[in-house]
Amino acid sequence: MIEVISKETGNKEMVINMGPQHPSTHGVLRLELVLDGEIITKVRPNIGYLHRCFEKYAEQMDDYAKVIPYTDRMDYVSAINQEHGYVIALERMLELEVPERVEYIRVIMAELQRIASHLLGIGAFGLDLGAFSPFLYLFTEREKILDIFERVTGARLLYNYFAVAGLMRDVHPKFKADTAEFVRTFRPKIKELNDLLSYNKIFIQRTANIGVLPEKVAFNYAASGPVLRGSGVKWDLRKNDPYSIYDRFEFDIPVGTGEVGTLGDCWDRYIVRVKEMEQSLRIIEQALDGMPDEGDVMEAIPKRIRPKEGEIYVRTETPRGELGYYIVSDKSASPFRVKARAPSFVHLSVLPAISKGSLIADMVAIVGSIDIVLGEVDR
Amino acid sequence: MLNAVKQSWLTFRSIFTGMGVTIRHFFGPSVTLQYPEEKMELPAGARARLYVNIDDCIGCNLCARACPVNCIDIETVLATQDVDLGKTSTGNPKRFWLTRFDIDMAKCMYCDLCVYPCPTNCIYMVPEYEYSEFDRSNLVYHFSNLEPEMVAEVKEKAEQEAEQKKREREEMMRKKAEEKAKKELEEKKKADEETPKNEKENRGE
Amino acid sequence: MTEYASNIHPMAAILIHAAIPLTIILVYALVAIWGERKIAGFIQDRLGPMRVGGWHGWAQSIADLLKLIQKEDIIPTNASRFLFKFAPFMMFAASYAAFAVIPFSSAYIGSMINIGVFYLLAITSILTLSVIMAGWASNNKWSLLGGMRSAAQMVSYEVPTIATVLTVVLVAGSLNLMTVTEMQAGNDTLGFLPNWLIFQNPFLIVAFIIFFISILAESHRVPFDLPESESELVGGYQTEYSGMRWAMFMLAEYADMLLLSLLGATLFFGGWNSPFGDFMSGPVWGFFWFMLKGLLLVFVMMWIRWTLPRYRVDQLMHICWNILIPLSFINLVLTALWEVIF
Amino acid sequence: MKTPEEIFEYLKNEFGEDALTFEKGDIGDPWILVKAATIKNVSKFLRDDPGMRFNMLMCLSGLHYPKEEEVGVVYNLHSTELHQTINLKVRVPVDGPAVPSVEAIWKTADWHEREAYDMVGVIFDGHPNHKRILLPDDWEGHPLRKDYVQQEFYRGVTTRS
Repeated sequence: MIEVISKETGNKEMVINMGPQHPSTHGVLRLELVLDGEIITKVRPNIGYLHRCFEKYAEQMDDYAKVIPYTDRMDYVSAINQEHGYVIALERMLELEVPERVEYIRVIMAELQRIASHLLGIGAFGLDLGAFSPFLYLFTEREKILDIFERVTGARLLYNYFAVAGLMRDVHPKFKADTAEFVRTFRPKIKELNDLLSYNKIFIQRTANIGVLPEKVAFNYAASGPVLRGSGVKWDLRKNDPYSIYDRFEFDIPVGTGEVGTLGDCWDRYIVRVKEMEQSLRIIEQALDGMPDEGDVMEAIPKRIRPKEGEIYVRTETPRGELGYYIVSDKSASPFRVKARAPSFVHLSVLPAISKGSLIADMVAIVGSIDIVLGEVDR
Repeated sequence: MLNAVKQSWLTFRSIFTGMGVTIRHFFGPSVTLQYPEEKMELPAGARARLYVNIDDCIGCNLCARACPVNCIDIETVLATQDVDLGKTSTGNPKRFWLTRFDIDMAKCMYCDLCVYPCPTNCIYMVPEYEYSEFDRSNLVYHFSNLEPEMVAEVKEKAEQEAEQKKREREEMMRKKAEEKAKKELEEKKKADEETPKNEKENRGE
Repeated sequence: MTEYASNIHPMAAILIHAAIPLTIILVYALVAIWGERKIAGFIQDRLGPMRVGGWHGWAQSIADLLKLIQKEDIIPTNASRFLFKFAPFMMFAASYAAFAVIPFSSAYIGSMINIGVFYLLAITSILTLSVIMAGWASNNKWSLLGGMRSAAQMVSYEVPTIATVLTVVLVAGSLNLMTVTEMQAGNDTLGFLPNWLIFQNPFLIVAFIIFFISILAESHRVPFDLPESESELVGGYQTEYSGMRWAMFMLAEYADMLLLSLLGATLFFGGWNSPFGDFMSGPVWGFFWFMLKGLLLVFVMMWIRWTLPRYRVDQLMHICWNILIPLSFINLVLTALWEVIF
Repeated sequence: MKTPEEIFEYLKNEFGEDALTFEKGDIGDPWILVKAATIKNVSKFLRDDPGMRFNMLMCLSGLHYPKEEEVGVVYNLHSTELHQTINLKVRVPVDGPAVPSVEAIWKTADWHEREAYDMVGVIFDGHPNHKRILLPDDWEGHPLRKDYVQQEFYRGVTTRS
């Protein structure tokens, strides 16, 4: 057993490895915890177990379009959103016009994916705290979204559906009806989730006042997405820096309010996700109304993608936060450099700052509340 | 004190609300599918396994080039002039023997990118997902319908023809070169003949 | 039956006394493990085990048991071998021995000792010891943390458990569980309710709630399943165990759950007494009613298990020392006053 | 809100013309090429100046330019208060790739810089924990360099399948 004497307290400390194989590190994350009793005095995250060389692969590809299936595999829980950012980056580089129908379908798919991703994130968070049933109730709902996706794209997890200035295939004729049906049946489930988990006193006691991330620290660490909004910052790229056609829709940005504890604690981050699902439903409803019925989704896809020399940084709002693609082109057919700025990577680096002084059980809650996907952390 | 009682009451209430939800689900229907007995119906266009309709393939190699993971391996041999391979169902003339068309489904990432460039729509995904194997090499699907002897024969023929063509071309080149040399020689002669004349003329002046 | 056996040989009676609770525990454990998985399944809109044995996978637990028997018995290199091997059996022995004083029916109780309740509470505290043993002997940090948590938890929650049991004993006036059950016979509280202790005294309802929360903690059930909370401590003190030794832990855990539920049924719900007075009473019906009451409590424990998240270790201690213990002692005093006045 | 050109002018007044160059590709975002020695001061100014207020370092990426034999670091900054965006770039020779760390200015640079070191081999002076992040500590080479050759064996295990 490794024991060290703490310089500050003079107590004996224990170093313990949480992961890489641990039930609640959401993949292969290893956290070195320095413990004083059960109190954490230091956290050192160790990553890289799932590194799959996305950036190197992207440079090796002889076509920009061949990178799209690899973007899926970064954050495999929200594949559509990852593709969205990449194709938008290429469209801006090539200065392409995207057909109206394509944009609407993209938004609907991206928002459905956001709900699916949040369902997984919330469910796994509950699971970390010992609530098993909500996880499976939410998975049932997620399956319904995946069914819709399978009918549209042909795949259930890694879609490769978005193409540059188009889509790989048109949606099936019943797509609108399917989605509307899902939206109708999903609303009551959110209420059920609130009854079962969100406002459960035990759950609140486990998550309130834990892992508090103040606004200033959040900005310093460039946190984004629900993590930043949980700290009470009204910041959503869909509103603040609109891409695609998000400026046409009416929706709110839910922010943490410190309703049950301190502003920016685990519960705030959690409830932001729950409320965001409702907003996504609103966007989907509006998009379904506005979606044109006719239009070829594949006509605008360029045969050859050869951007001029230059570089671009494009960021989009994925369920986990701000996903940035920094793409450098050198006039050849393959990208000179593709860097993905993954939100989970950034959020994981906040972990040592917000988990000092908490218990091991809180560590689980904190890791769950920042909702990381290790595929995206390591790329 | 009053606050403690209130908090306890809230705790109990939230616990009972939660238990109400779970007991409703307890008596509700289940969503499980007993897999081998019941199967989920895959929608049209589900991406589960690649299939090649080899009769329609013209050996253009576009799918192999589109594949991000290089799981498609195609080898083609140009058909000799005495053979007519016919046309595909879409009307494209076939010019190549497909001596090898292997797809390694163990490598495939189901991205569908090979499907789009195909000019004859002969490579596509089929909704068949129960094809696990004990040996990874069994996941390499061979789509070429040529027998090994046939492959050898075709290759030999093609080689012969290529050799013949090469010989012909060499012959032609040789002939051309000869002709060219001849011409040059003649021209030189002419020039030679002409030069003295000029010189004479020049001297004459 | 036991008289008949003791006529043959005194040892035979002892063996029969030992065999009856063991059979009940083993059969119950097989059914309860399967039942818990089914209940979990139905609560979560699933089906649970469906394959082994035909109807709703009834033989799943038997198949699991066979598998566990065949599994390799792994002992970590640096484990304290004797303690590591011994801990699971000690744990089971503790909960098994406590069944001796449970009155299963009007005709059967293992041992008719006068200090039944005292014996039961004393013998179950050995459980704590075996959990610490298992956690320490594994030479694994997660196990150690699990073991320490468990020790703290069980020692703490024994206090409110004992205080509430004391409340009942105060009302019943006997430490013998058979006597406690017998005095709950009849059906004339407020004219129609059975004479169960929970209906006889309003403070005993509070006592029951405290008792139920405490036995949840004593038997490591959600929301107090910290010793083995799989999402934090991997498997708690069971992390390094596999095969039959792990199965012993499982068995002991379920036996403990049944023991405490049956104790609750005896103390508050009239034990083997029929809820309909003389109707459907008798030794065999008594056994039926007794097990039904116990299993209903077990069901509620499982229902809670699949509904709630778990508490954190400091909150657990807070609930015990700051709420349950003062409340249970106040309740004890008030019950005593009630008994004196009425 | 300022355009990148205006930000460049603003910075030029502060740091002089030698330290900064304004560059732009045929397409995409422009960037300001900053001398490596001044990047820390420029960053601090960008964060704290009331006209700049770049409170978010969105992304930090390392690049390798094989032709020029240089490595570069790109900083994508954003100001949530003033809604302005600017990209900075630093280029240093590949055989002495030292760039001052901006970890003290934006905490998020900590991991990003470690990744840039890991992948491209840029050395960040003043970084408190200058170690590899994704690859093991004893890995050879920096994979995102264009001339990278993968090592055959890692601790006796072949790296090729």
